[in-house]
Amino acid sequence: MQETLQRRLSGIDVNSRAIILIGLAALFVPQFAAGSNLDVATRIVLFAALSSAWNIMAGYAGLFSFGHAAFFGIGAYATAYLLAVQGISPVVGLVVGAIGGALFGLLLGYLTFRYKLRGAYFVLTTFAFAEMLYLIAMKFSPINGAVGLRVPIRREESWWWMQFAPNSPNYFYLMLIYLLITLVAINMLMRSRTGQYIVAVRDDEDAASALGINPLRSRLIAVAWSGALTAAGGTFYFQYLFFIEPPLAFGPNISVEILLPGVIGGMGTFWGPLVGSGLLIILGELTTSFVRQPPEFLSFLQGRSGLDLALYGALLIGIIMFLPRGVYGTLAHRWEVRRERQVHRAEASSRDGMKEQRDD
Amino acid sequence: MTEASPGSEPQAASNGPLLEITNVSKRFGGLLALSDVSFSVQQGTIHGLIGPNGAGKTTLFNVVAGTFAPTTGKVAYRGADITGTPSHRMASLGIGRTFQIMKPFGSMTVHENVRIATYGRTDSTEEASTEADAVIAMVGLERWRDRSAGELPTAGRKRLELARALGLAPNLLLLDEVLAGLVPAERKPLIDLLKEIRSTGVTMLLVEHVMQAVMALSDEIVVLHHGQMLASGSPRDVIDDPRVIEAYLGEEHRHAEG
Amino acid sequence: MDNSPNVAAAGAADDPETVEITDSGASLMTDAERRERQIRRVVGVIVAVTVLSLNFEQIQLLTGPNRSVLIQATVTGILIGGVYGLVSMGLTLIYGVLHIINFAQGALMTVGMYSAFSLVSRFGFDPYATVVFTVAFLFVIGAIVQGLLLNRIMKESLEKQLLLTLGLSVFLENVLLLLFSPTPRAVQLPYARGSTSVFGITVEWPFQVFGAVASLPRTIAFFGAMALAGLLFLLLQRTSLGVRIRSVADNPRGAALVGIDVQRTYILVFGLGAACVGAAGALVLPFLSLEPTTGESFNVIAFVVVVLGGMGNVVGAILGGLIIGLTQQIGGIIFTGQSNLLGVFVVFVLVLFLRPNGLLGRAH
Amino acid sequence: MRRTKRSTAIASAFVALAMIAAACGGDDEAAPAPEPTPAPAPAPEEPGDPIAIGALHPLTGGLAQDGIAMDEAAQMAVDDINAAGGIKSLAGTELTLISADSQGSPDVGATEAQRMIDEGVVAIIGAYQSAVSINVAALAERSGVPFVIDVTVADAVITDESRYTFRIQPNATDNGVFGVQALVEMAELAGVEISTVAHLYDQSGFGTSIHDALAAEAEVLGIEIVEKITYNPFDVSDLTTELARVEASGADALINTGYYGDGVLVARGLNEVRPDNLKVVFGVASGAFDVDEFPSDVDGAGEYFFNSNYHYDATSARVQDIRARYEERFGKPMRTAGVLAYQAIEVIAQGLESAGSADRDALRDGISGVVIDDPLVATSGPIQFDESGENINARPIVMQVLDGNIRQVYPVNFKEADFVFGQVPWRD
Repeated sequence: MQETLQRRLSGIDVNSRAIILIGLAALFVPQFAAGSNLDVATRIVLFAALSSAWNIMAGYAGLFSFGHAAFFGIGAYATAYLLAVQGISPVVGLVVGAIGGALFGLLLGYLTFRYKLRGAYFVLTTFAFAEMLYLIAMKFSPINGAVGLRVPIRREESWWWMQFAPNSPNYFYLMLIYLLITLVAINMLMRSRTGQYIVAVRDDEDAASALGINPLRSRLIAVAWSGALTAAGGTFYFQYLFFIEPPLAFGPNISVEILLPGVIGGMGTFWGPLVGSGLLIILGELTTSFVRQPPEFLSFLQGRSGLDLALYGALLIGIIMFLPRGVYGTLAHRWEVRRERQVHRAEASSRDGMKEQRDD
Repeated sequence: MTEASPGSEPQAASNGPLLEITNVSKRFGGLLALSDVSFSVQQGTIHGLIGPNGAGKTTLFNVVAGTFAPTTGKVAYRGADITGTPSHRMASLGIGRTFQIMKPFGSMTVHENVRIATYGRTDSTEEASTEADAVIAMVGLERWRDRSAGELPTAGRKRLELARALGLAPNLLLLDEVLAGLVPAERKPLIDLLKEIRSTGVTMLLVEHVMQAVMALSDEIVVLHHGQMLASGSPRDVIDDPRVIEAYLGEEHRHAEG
Repeated sequence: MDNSPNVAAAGAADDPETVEITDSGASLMTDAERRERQIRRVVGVIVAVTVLSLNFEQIQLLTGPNRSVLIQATVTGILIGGVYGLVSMGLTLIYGVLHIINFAQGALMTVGMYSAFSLVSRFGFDPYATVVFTVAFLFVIGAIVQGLLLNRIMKESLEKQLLLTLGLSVFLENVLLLLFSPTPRAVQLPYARGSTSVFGITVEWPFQVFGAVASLPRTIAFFGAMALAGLLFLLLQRTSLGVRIRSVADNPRGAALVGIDVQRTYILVFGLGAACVGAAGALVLPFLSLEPTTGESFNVIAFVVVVLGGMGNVVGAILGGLIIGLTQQIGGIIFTGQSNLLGVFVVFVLVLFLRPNGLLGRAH
Repeated sequence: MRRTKRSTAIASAFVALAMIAAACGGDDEAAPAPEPTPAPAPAPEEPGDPIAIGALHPLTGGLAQDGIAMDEAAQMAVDDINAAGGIKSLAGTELTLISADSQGSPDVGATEAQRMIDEGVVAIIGAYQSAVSINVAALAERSGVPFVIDVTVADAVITDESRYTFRIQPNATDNGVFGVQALVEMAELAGVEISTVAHLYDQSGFGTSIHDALAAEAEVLGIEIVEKITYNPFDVSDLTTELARVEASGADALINTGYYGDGVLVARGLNEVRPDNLKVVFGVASGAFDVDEFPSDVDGAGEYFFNSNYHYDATSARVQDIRARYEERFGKPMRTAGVLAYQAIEVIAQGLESAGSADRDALRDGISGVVIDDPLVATSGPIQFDESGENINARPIVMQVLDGNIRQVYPVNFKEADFVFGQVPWRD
């Protein structure tokens, strides 16, 4: 019995096993973190998922988006409109938002491919699209324009309405489900043939086309997945926050908040966004509480506005300067290099006649 | 993404040439890069395309490979017009190509690089892996199988270019200066490899600077000069053609022979 | 029989660098056809948008007694457009040579504004006299940023560099917040409402043009921006320093081969780019109120202007600035009820799609 | 110094727990509790542990200046109450303030509010930005923790279902409605005809909601809004064209709703465009026209500008005393936002007095029954909350820039100076 399980597990790839482990471990988080700490954990999980979704485009497909707020906002507003205006469950909003995000992704992906916008031009196009949605949302009366929409408060807890008592661990579990689904989806996509085509197109579009890969198709798949998963995050965020307004949905800050964990953790790595999200949010909490209660000799800093964000900016500069592959990316790369060197050495020694080593 | 293996396609016009280039011209802005080029490539042969720098070889190569469309003229493959077919469709027709500037997928291993190509031939990932290994063995990259493609030395990258194109099991192989940038000691095994590939029935169109290799390999040669066809025929005919010697070969030929 | 253009053409085609540009993948069109089609499409879109948005009331607005609004929008658009041009000049210079999208450009401008403000409020400087200092100060800051930070990641991807400047912008803005608090500041121009005599012509401020007004500080900012743009242009075109910068922009490896210190040129260029917003900061201070986030609002506009004018094109930046200034102002009265930035973004996206090298840009 | 150290709070919470445990243990074993009595618990004779109140404001970020001032004012209110003998109905139990930084962001705000609730605050004041307040209000409603809004005008913070959310200041609708009413009343008093207005306002939720209320009321009053122009206060650098539109519209009055920087642009731009038609410039909840620095920042270009806004009552002796002490203690003038934070703490203290208990639900009932007869902010009567938690007497008052000073001018009971109607600085 145990053997079978082991064999079954070994058939699952490393990432899937890690996802299962993380999922299991995370089930116990609410046991240890309550109240505001659980809130922090919830935010870590949410932004890990959002940034992972962003990573499909920016990391794996090489399409650096500086306007992911567009997808996020579409998801948030689809849910908000259906729930707050039409009284329809956020579960429906989730699906509608995800489809909307995917469709918007297809549009963006097609236009940028058609007009060959790369590098800086691609970055600026994504930014411009998010800004345009922001400006339109500000004046769009069906979604209450600049004033925004809020979640109608219910008296009872409900998964169907995605609403629970404040402080309920269910919010955490909701985000955890979102994260796990996102990770499984990304893992499946990137391990599939399609996923490898996406990476091939990123590495060299011409070479990939010469091997029969339709670069537009690969790109569109990546952008649609990224858009749909990010939009789903918008749904959960709205349910968690109870309120949405254009700056919270489409603002440039949202785009930056989505991309930073991926960049800090390591773009194009599976675990980078998770590591980055945990690191950024925990560091943010620490600097905030540091400024709130600095040690005695730094007490003049107490309550000085700007200090924590200045530290944050300096930290970002530092990480990009010294860990250009991101925290996880750099570690993973070092490990990879070391392993390759070992393989190399083993090969060299095996060629030197120590053949029995290989037979082990 | 790619269709069934080229072997399964009906051999349309099987007694005609495999590749037929008819009156191809290409204009970049006001400048004429190719002017009225026509020739054909027979199944199972190696066709060399030579000419001095700036003769239009690469332009012609790119027109054939579908990188861009000619301004006028037509490219036919197995009797079917493929002018301006997007390059990713070429692969499914059984046309593979290499790049002059090598383009490995730097984030993947050698095996994964080749597997991207063999994926197109089968639905099973395992089969694709096996096929990839066979190709890797053929080009002699076994030792590098699990190394990152970005780490390969130049000669290895050339072989990887070739391996990926072979991974498509092509009918026609378009080779863009596969020998350039190699030291003579590295050329020899690669030339042998190309001969071996020909022996499996693959047709090749070879753009090359290295004369020695072209002479040794080609069944037919086309010489381009200033975007126009200067001469064509067997290596002997071409090398004896006084216009070719005058326009192009003179120095380089002596150099190569010497 | 052969003629040399053919050689050149074939040569260009054989050069892999050049092939990249014309590498059109799937497309069957020639470049000329494509350009023509695109131009036709741009014109079509502009006409359609204009026709759709001009309902009767607005046509009346443009022709009736309210014509002065249109004139005012034009005057304001040109004046503010000059400032946009100045802010964008630095950005385009940095992009053109370093290929860095500098998100800290706005924050650097705020640094310039606060340094000018300090000189005015502490030492009683004339606001315009501070230009000399802010230009020098921002040049030094820019040079330090490039020398200490960006030069070390010049080989990294565009995104890494962009994010570093983003971090820098967060850092600078919050250091300003720490030093100056968020209280809005403003400086006074004591002579803003007097009259000026130039060549015997006396001008009363604010100056009246066809029923529109141009205030002294905005007029000074405009002409100051034009003068500085001219200086920068001369510097790039007529001096050996300019030759050095341009050669590094065209081909850093080649420049290094002929003995140009590329790293030092980068430092110089970032310094110059920062100095531009230093000047802009001092010039706009007399008519804006100042907070640590003031410069940031120019960031977005500057990106649009830079793309419109062609990335790396200094003259294009000025032209782009004027166009965006006018688009914003006139768009604001045509698209009533919409944010006047929406028109700017529509122009931005159209340019990105249809003329990504900008109005004056060349393929590079 | 200013804030209770977190560790101290945790330590005291532990001590409290230990004491409660000890007390319960003793009681329970000696005599099991009798059946619960419906009568209110008798006031304890000994003061208990300090009662914690949470203050959530943007202490960092662009709006930190007001946020910090509000936090300081709240601390001062707590100190004043303690100095006056604490909560009398709880035998002089003292108050303590737990401060938190929302960073101006709704999710951080919610996390911090949750943290304070975990730490045992009986009520929360805050939160300045509407997005943060809406979020905290939702949390407060669902957690059953009273939330007293010091500053946030957005209507949406309070809904018909609100039970635990209270607001002292007028909301956006009241600001818009009473603002345009005041304009009409003052015009009548001055004998100046105002029949058309142009509204120039910030495009965000703040300006939009005020515009909607103002426009509806203007229609009722028979005033025509001949031009409405929006702008983004965060990226606007020139309003000349917008002001040219105001001139072209021929409006009698210009109403402006916005923040500081854009208010400065309005004043300067008006003195350049010099619209002949305008008889009066009237702010409705303008963030500039009633700020002390405004007249000198625009160098006289703001003279005669009105602003209808929620404001501290400068005529109240108590306000004068508090502002003087604040300025002495913190070295800067106390602005309306600070006075409102002080007022919010007073409301909670009053609620505690009448509840006679630090229980959150009892406190909610206490606050909803509060009547404060001598409010620090200008209102039309005592501070009293309706069912949903809005202050029924919340009113904006009108201030005017006169000789470079901000003066309260209307209604008469708040009058510091007589208003001058029908004047603009560019026409002498």
